[in-house]
Amino acid sequence: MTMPRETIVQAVNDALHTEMAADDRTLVFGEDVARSGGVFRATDGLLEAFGEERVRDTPLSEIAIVGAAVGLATHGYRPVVEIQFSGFLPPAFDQLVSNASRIRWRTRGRLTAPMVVRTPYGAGVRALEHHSESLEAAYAHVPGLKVAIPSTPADAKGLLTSAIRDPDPVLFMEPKRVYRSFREEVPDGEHAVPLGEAAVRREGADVTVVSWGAMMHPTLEAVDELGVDAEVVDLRSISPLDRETLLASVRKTGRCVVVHEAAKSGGFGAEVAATVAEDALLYLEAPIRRVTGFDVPVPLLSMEDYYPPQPPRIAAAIEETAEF
Amino acid sequence: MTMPRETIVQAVNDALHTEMAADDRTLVFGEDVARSGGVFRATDGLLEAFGEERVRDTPLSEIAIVGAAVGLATHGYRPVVEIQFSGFLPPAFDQLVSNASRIRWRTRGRLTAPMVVRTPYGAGVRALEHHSESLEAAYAHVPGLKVAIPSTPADAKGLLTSAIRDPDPVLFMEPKRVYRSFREEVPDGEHAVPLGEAAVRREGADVTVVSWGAMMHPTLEAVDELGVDAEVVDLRSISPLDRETLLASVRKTGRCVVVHEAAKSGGFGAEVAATVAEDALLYLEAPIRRVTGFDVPVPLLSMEDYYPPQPPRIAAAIEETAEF
Amino acid sequence: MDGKPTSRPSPRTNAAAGVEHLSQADLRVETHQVVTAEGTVDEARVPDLADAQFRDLYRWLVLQRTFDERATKLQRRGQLGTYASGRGQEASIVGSAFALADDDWIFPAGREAAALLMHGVSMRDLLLYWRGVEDASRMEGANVFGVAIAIGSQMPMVTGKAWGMQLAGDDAVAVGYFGDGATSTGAFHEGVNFAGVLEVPAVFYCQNNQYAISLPFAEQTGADTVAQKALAYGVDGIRVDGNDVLAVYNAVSTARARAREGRPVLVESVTYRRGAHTTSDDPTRYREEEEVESWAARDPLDRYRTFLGHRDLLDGVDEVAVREEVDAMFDEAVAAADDYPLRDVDEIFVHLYEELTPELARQMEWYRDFLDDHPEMDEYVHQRERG
Amino acid sequence: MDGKPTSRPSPRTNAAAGVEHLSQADLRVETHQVVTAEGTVDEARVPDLADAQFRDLYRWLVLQRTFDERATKLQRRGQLGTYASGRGQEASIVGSAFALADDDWIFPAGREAAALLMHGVSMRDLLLYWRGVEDASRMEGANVFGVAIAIGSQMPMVTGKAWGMQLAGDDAVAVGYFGDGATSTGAFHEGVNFAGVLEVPAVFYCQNNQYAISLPFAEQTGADTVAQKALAYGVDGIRVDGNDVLAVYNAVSTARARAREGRPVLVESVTYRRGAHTTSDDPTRYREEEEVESWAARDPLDRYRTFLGHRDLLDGVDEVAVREEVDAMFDEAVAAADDYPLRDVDEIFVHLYEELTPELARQMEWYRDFLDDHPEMDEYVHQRERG
Ligand SMILES: Cc1ncc(C[n+]2csc(CCOP(=O)(O)OP(=O)(O)O)c2C)c(N)n1
Ligand SMILES: Cc1ncc(C[n+]2csc(CCOP(=O)(O)OP(=O)(O)O)c2C)c(N)n1
Ligand SMILES: [Mg+2]
Ligand SMILES: [Mg+2]
Repeated sequence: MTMPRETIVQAVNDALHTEMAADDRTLVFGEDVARSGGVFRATDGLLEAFGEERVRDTPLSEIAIVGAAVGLATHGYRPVVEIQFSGFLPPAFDQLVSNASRIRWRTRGRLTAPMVVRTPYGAGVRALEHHSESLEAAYAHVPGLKVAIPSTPADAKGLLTSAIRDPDPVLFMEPKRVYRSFREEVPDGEHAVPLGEAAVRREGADVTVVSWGAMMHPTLEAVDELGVDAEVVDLRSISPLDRETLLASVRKTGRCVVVHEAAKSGGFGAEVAATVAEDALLYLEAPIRRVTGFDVPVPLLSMEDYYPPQPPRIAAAIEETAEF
Repeated sequence: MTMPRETIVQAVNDALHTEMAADDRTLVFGEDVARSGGVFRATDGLLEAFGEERVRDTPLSEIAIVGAAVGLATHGYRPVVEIQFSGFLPPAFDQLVSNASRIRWRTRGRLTAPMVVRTPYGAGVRALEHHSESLEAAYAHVPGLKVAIPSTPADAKGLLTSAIRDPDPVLFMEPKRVYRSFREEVPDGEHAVPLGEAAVRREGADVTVVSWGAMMHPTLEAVDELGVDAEVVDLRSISPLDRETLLASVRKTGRCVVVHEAAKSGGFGAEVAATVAEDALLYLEAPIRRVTGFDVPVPLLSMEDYYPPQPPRIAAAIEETAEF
Repeated sequence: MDGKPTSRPSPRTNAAAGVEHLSQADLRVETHQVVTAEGTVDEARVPDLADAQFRDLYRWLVLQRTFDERATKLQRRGQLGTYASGRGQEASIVGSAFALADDDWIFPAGREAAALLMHGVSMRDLLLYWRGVEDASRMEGANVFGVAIAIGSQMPMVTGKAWGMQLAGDDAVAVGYFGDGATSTGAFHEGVNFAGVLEVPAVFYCQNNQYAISLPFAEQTGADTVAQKALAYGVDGIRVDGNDVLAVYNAVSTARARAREGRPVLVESVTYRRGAHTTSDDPTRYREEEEVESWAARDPLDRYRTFLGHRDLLDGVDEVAVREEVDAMFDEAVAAADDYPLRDVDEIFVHLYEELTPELARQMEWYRDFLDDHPEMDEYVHQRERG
Repeated sequence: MDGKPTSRPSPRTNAAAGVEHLSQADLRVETHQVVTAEGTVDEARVPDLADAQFRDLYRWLVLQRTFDERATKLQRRGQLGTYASGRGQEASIVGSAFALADDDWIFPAGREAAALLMHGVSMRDLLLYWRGVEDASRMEGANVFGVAIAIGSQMPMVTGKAWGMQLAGDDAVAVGYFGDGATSTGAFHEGVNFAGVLEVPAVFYCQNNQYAISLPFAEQTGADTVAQKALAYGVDGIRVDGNDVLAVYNAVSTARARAREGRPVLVESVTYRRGAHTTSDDPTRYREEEEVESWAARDPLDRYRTFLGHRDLLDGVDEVAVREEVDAMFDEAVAAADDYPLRDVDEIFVHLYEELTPELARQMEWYRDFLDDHPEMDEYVHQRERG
């Protein structure tokens, strides 16, 4: 198997090409995805390869994009739609909550919504307001909706492939901060990474550090610079959450730090901490620390870098926890 | 001071009457709130008392209701809008996330959005689909938006009063399950209960039980029937969260159970547990248990009662935690 | 010479010369009718149906009315949850569904009992739906979506479904049912606009029953009609007298034929909700009895009976006989609903994903055990109705 | 006799007799013009402005163009964040704002530099906004909201603001600026519809620049014009040649005058975005150079210069002189922006609520200390631009 070296955004593009070729029920639509190939070029070349019937630009209508995907999915298609930035997903929140996540439930499986909503999330690209959001915790709280967030090119391809093949709706949040920041080998052709399985990025004995998506990178940077024997868990899917891997790691290390970019209060780090506090409490030797964005909107670009966890903040929390 | 005995929905109505009389910048609008006085009669009599300029029925437009409230609020008014059921708030999620919660931030305080979105939430009234939701965790995760949830008539009046007077936007979620299920004395005239202050409903030494809104009632029922010396904390506001009261109680009892109606994964119970696991871990003598709705949509009425925490489930969790 | 721009005139307080504006005052919106309220029949417009079909239309009208009456009573006796009746809208409901084919997909809004039954839903399942039994909401055997309780939220799905039908080459259309209130939602707007761009076989069928709970149509929108909203999307609009079943049949037939060619249509059926919004509503709080009576005088069943008389078709559709038949069907459906098997608690877990997630499986197993160990849960858990 | 309804005819495949439909094909939408693309002036329509004002209009046009050019260059040099230029839309931007009063409230969409400057925003603050300095987004001294980056989301706020202005008895209007793309959002629909019901002093001003990033207007909606969307709300619609500054001034003046009387108006200004969507966009991916050139031939500055020549007003508005002046203003604004004080990290905490919540205060204090103790944070935190 050849292993081309790809960035995350190339890996997304690769998965789309591969899955569209493999299953002609797969459709791609959204704002600027066809002619222009997406504002981040994630859908580049799809129009040329698969034609106007399967790759479409849509009006500026997030409600219609997500809602139409549900309708198409119930008719045997596999829509993979793009919401240009996750900051523009809230208008479609109702379609996710009231339709996509419930159509199977409402009809007891007679109608189903195998569909993917792809959206770049997070800060770090010096963009305008509403272009830096990380609201994954709100979406992961919606029963019936799966939420996957890759941190590497290979996982971007593998998780997106699984999301497309999944019989239920998946929100696929892409870490645009690292869309192009590095390349790695990505399996050629079809490549699936199961949803709901975390990856252990570093094995270690002293402290478990949990993160996902864009924050994996500063997290690994911090771990690699510290002299701490940390185990680093990349959740990859936050819904379903891989409790087993998380709990096994914390039971081993007895310490846990969670890192995410979203605001702290009510962020998904709370679910991670609560899971540990419920099912691995007796193993804990230190408080569970959360290293997160602050409880404010992401600042515009002049102050943007102050917002997310940077390696020094992560390192400090890991050190304190390990030494506690 | 006379203390009329009121139900929760009467107390809401009382607060609206009192605050509209006290401040003529206060406006009430929403679907069916004027002529018909609201589907739950929460706005009964306001049209007659304050006239069409200040009390208005609106089109079936949740986006417009919330968005117009922001516009009015920036012009010196104090809109108190009703979203008929919290299941119909998701269409307006974007107005909350992108406008209401950020207008002060975006303009560095030049424009502000003192406004209240009232909405009945939760199951238990044998209603149709989308009439039973408890998505408070998603809203509490939005920086800039406060979220208050009363459990008693006096608090319903007091917290709504504070919400109306608050210089920033407040989502006020009303426990419709207990809208009319009991009466209690409610202070006559103006009555404010500060946002961000929890109430200790029972003092106890052995275990802290945390809840809010509708679930306070089965929680108290469970506690009162058990032979456990439990301390019961009613959060009242989940954003801002009263960390002090919560942590002080857990530091005292060393045990914590959280009860809420929403789905477990990503519910606000996670934030409560995470707060404790971060800042009171060393005091914990037992795992933090969450007693919650299951990770599914609220079933329609034939199975509805299986969904929320009922006293036996709550009692079992408290007992196990206390005896751990 | 100073190049810096500075001045701005004080604003004009009147219209400038020659600025024409587009106003609904200049719009002529016809309302299609076959039989006038007074009973005059426009023969040229009478659809080309067989006598048996004309008679059947009447039976469906009676069925809708009877079903609504019986369901409302059942609710009052505590044997149904909240129920939304179509009283007054029978022609609008029946005439529209009569124009559809079984292969079409219907997205219901709630009041269209006869439309769903005509489309293949069983009466038992419809009752079970109103009893809050999801298990019956499969709408098995019929191309019918779940009821859109979140008003307007179905519209983008209608568009998506129609798009799918077009891609699949189906010879059928997707039909969204909704009320005047739904037209004010963002979902309606985005859904219809997108359908107009895609040119998919979608019919957006609005029953303008003059109210959204307590809000009269005049306050729902500044537009005089729903039909004219079609112009915002470049799709065709049709307005029809919703109390004239033949007119509705014509309108929806026409809309359906156009939609099949990839021209989505917005149909406004002008009618009136004569009953309460639902069984939880008290309409005396917001409207006058005279108004209700004025619409009773435009009763769709009476109107159609006039037509049948006019055509000498009244024999064989004796209302009493039809009602008896429908009553019997209803009794049977209630009995079947009562016999519907009780499901156990697994039901609330197993239908969310194709495969239970580990956490859901854990919750389900825990709950099963808990219920076994805690018979006192029965005090709190009422499967209030069978089914 | 069987009373049970059963049959349903096979559906018709053609239109029924007499079913009239409302179609945009029957709609005549005028486009208001004062000066044609060929330079012919309709004297009767020329607004009644003083010569100084006619000249000033030209200066504003040059200002918008120059500002866009300079800001784009500044961005390329890394001294501005993403920037959205109004190139090609100068008449549409300037003519509209020229018709407003300082007391009016403007809700900007992004490209309207000259409108904001005319309305009182300082050039320094505008630059700082594009540098991502929230502190300057107060739009101090001007009745201007924050820029609606979430497309369409401002519309319900426009309605609410107009409602507030009406309640307060202000003699002014709220004006929403937005593009053709925004008209497809649910927020647009709900906002304008509600304004139509409330009858508030709102002007919805759409610059139809033919594209929403890569999407041409023909695929944004099936409607031939934006103006006709007004009919969906029962409000008036005005369509105007957006490259004809006098026509735009007339149209918005008229809309404003109507809005003041409680008749909201939707104005469509037909123009063209000649540059890239923003500095991050490459328009060659989705449109042909010929199209861009065809609109260059309809240049709004050229058109207005023709008018000025026609009126003998060209003296005193030498384009080179105006450009120099604007360049000087721009240089000054950049210098002022560069001098804008650096804020410390408190800024990101203290503006969310009137009073810091205890948790936010805790986070802020912790962060202050952390930054003090961790100078290595500087490697990660770049206040990339001054301000
Ligand atoms: C999005 C949403 N908002 C509010 C409601 C509450 N509600 C239920 S029915 C209704 C009125 C619907 O009016 P209309 O669309 O005209 O349908 P009708 O009931 O008249 O058939 C309202 C406001 C809802 N179900 N969904
Ligand atoms: C709700 C939302 N969806 C998507 C985007 C991304 N986006 C930014 S500008 C734009 C196109 C806007 O087109 P239009 O409204 O015509 O304004 P124009 O840029 O042409 O002035 C899009 C899709 C956004 N900002 N907001
Ligand atoms: Mg209605
Ligand atoms: Mg545009």
